[in-house]
Amino acid sequence: MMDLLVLLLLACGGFFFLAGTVGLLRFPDVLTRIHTLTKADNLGLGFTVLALALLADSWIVRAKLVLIWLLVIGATATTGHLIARAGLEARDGLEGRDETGLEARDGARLGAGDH
Amino acid sequence: MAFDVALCVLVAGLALRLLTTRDLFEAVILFVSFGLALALVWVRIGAVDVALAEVALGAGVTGALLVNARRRLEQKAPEWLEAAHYRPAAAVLPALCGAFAGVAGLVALTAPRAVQPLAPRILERVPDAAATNPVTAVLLDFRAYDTLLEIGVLVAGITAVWALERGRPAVPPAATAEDEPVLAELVRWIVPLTVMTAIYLTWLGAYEPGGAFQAGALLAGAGVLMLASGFLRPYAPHSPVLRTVVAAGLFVFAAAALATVFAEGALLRYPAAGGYVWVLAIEAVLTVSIAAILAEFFVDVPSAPQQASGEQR
Amino acid sequence: MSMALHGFALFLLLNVTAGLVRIARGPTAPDRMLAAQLFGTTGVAILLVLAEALDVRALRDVALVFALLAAVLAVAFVKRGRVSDHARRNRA
Amino acid sequence: MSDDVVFPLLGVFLFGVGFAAFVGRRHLLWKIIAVNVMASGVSVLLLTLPRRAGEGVDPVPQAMVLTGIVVMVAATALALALAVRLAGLSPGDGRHRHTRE
Repeated sequence: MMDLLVLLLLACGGFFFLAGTVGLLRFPDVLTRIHTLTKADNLGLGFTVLALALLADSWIVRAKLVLIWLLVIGATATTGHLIARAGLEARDGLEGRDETGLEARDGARLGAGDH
Repeated sequence: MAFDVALCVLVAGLALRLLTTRDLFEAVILFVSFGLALALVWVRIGAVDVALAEVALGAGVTGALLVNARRRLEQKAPEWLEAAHYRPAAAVLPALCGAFAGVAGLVALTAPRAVQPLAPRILERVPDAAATNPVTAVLLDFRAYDTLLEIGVLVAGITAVWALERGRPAVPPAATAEDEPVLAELVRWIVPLTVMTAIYLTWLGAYEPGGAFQAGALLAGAGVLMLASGFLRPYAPHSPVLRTVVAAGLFVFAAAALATVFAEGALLRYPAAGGYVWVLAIEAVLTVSIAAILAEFFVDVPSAPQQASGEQR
Repeated sequence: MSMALHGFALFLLLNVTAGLVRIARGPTAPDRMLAAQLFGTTGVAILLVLAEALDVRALRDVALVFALLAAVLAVAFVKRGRVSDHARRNRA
Repeated sequence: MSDDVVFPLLGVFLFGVGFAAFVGRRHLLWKIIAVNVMASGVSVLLLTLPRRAGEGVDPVPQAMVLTGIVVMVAATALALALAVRLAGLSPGDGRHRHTRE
């Protein structure tokens, strides 16, 4: 019974990892591809961690597994955010932002990007 | 088994691609991935200590160093980012190297099996050593003088880099926390956890995979994170604080070596009773020093002429 | 169960290998960065699965180190450019 | 093919391909990366060849490789600093040149 549950969870994890890879390869641009990192793969890792937590023999191991999962979620959410902005800037050929933190996209197109 | 073959194909493919591509950024990213894949190789071989260090260095310092170097080239000499071709006449060289590697492979595979394997003799003596993790025992007890010299190499390396960057101008104002609130929050969570993990790994090194080099590499990763996100203002190279931290590992290790010569009559032979304490103390200082040296390699040198040309634009 | 775990680890490895094609294809630097990050997440999963399958506790520490440093490369990639932009902006 | 053979073959391959790139590529950064790949190949060989004699990894080569990769990072950092310095001194296309044109 337990084994069946573990296998089921692993299969779910595998599905999401596969979905993440397919998305990374098939989605059209950076901004859509970021979904694979922050959503699909984190969910895949979550199912994997859940399956392994069922197999684990102590609560310390389970706590470590969950900690690792949370760390990865935090790291990917942040890097996803940073990469998304780098992607936007790459797309718009922009290097800086104005002081309000908003992107001066139209200004850049008019060649006023250098202040 | 299938996993090992797939892993080797992955590592070999990564190496081939990263050495033949023409895009420098692609090569940098592939090199980081190569390091992480290599860590899986160490895991499969059973060298967990090496895997720990490889992961910490590959994910933390190495990639950041290369990204940094590439950016500085972009600023100083943009033409370096182009025209990265093979020398046309050199097509014969890879063939020669291939032949050489083939011969080396043949020799490696047909060489007689180790005549006198060291492992059993080491493992036999580990119970008497100052640490029960065989790798730590080798590093800090049986062959501690090797490790002492390796720390010396690290200190020499950072000294040379400082010499190259002599007279580096004041560091420009780094981006601050309010500039990047999401990242700031992550750094506030990750860095304390990393420091805790580094302490845990240093302590664990006496019994299980872990130790000064792994913990130092991990701590350096946290240092790079703080430097890159503007949490840590880089010290000037002549800062006494920085110099003390960088030299502390070598200094304490050398002092311990001298002390054991006088106390026990042999270089780095620890007293029978307190060997464990000696090793732990040395490792703690080494961890901090190694971390400081590795993170200091990352510190950027702002390129002054480039900023001037940016203004002219 | 060990069999299933080994199979799962192999599956994840093949998954990563396919995903790495994105590094080679690009086309932009953020795309490549993203693929490397994906390698990190899957790498953590592989390490955790192997820790259970091979019954080596220390592999969880390797995964922990991996997870702790997952953001460093991306931050170095994004941030250092920003600092010089910032400096330039201040001077302008 | 047992894993006694696969990993040493990988080591030899990495060394060979690294050496080829080291000699064949002109760009200094690729030369630096190539040396790193060669060093990885050597590490793989160091760890896997003695292993054929018995079970488990020999702790001595493991300690050597462990310190070796840390020292390699230091060497890489120094080489990168030199390369960047050189780029600032000599205009060129990334090839190894000593003279100004």
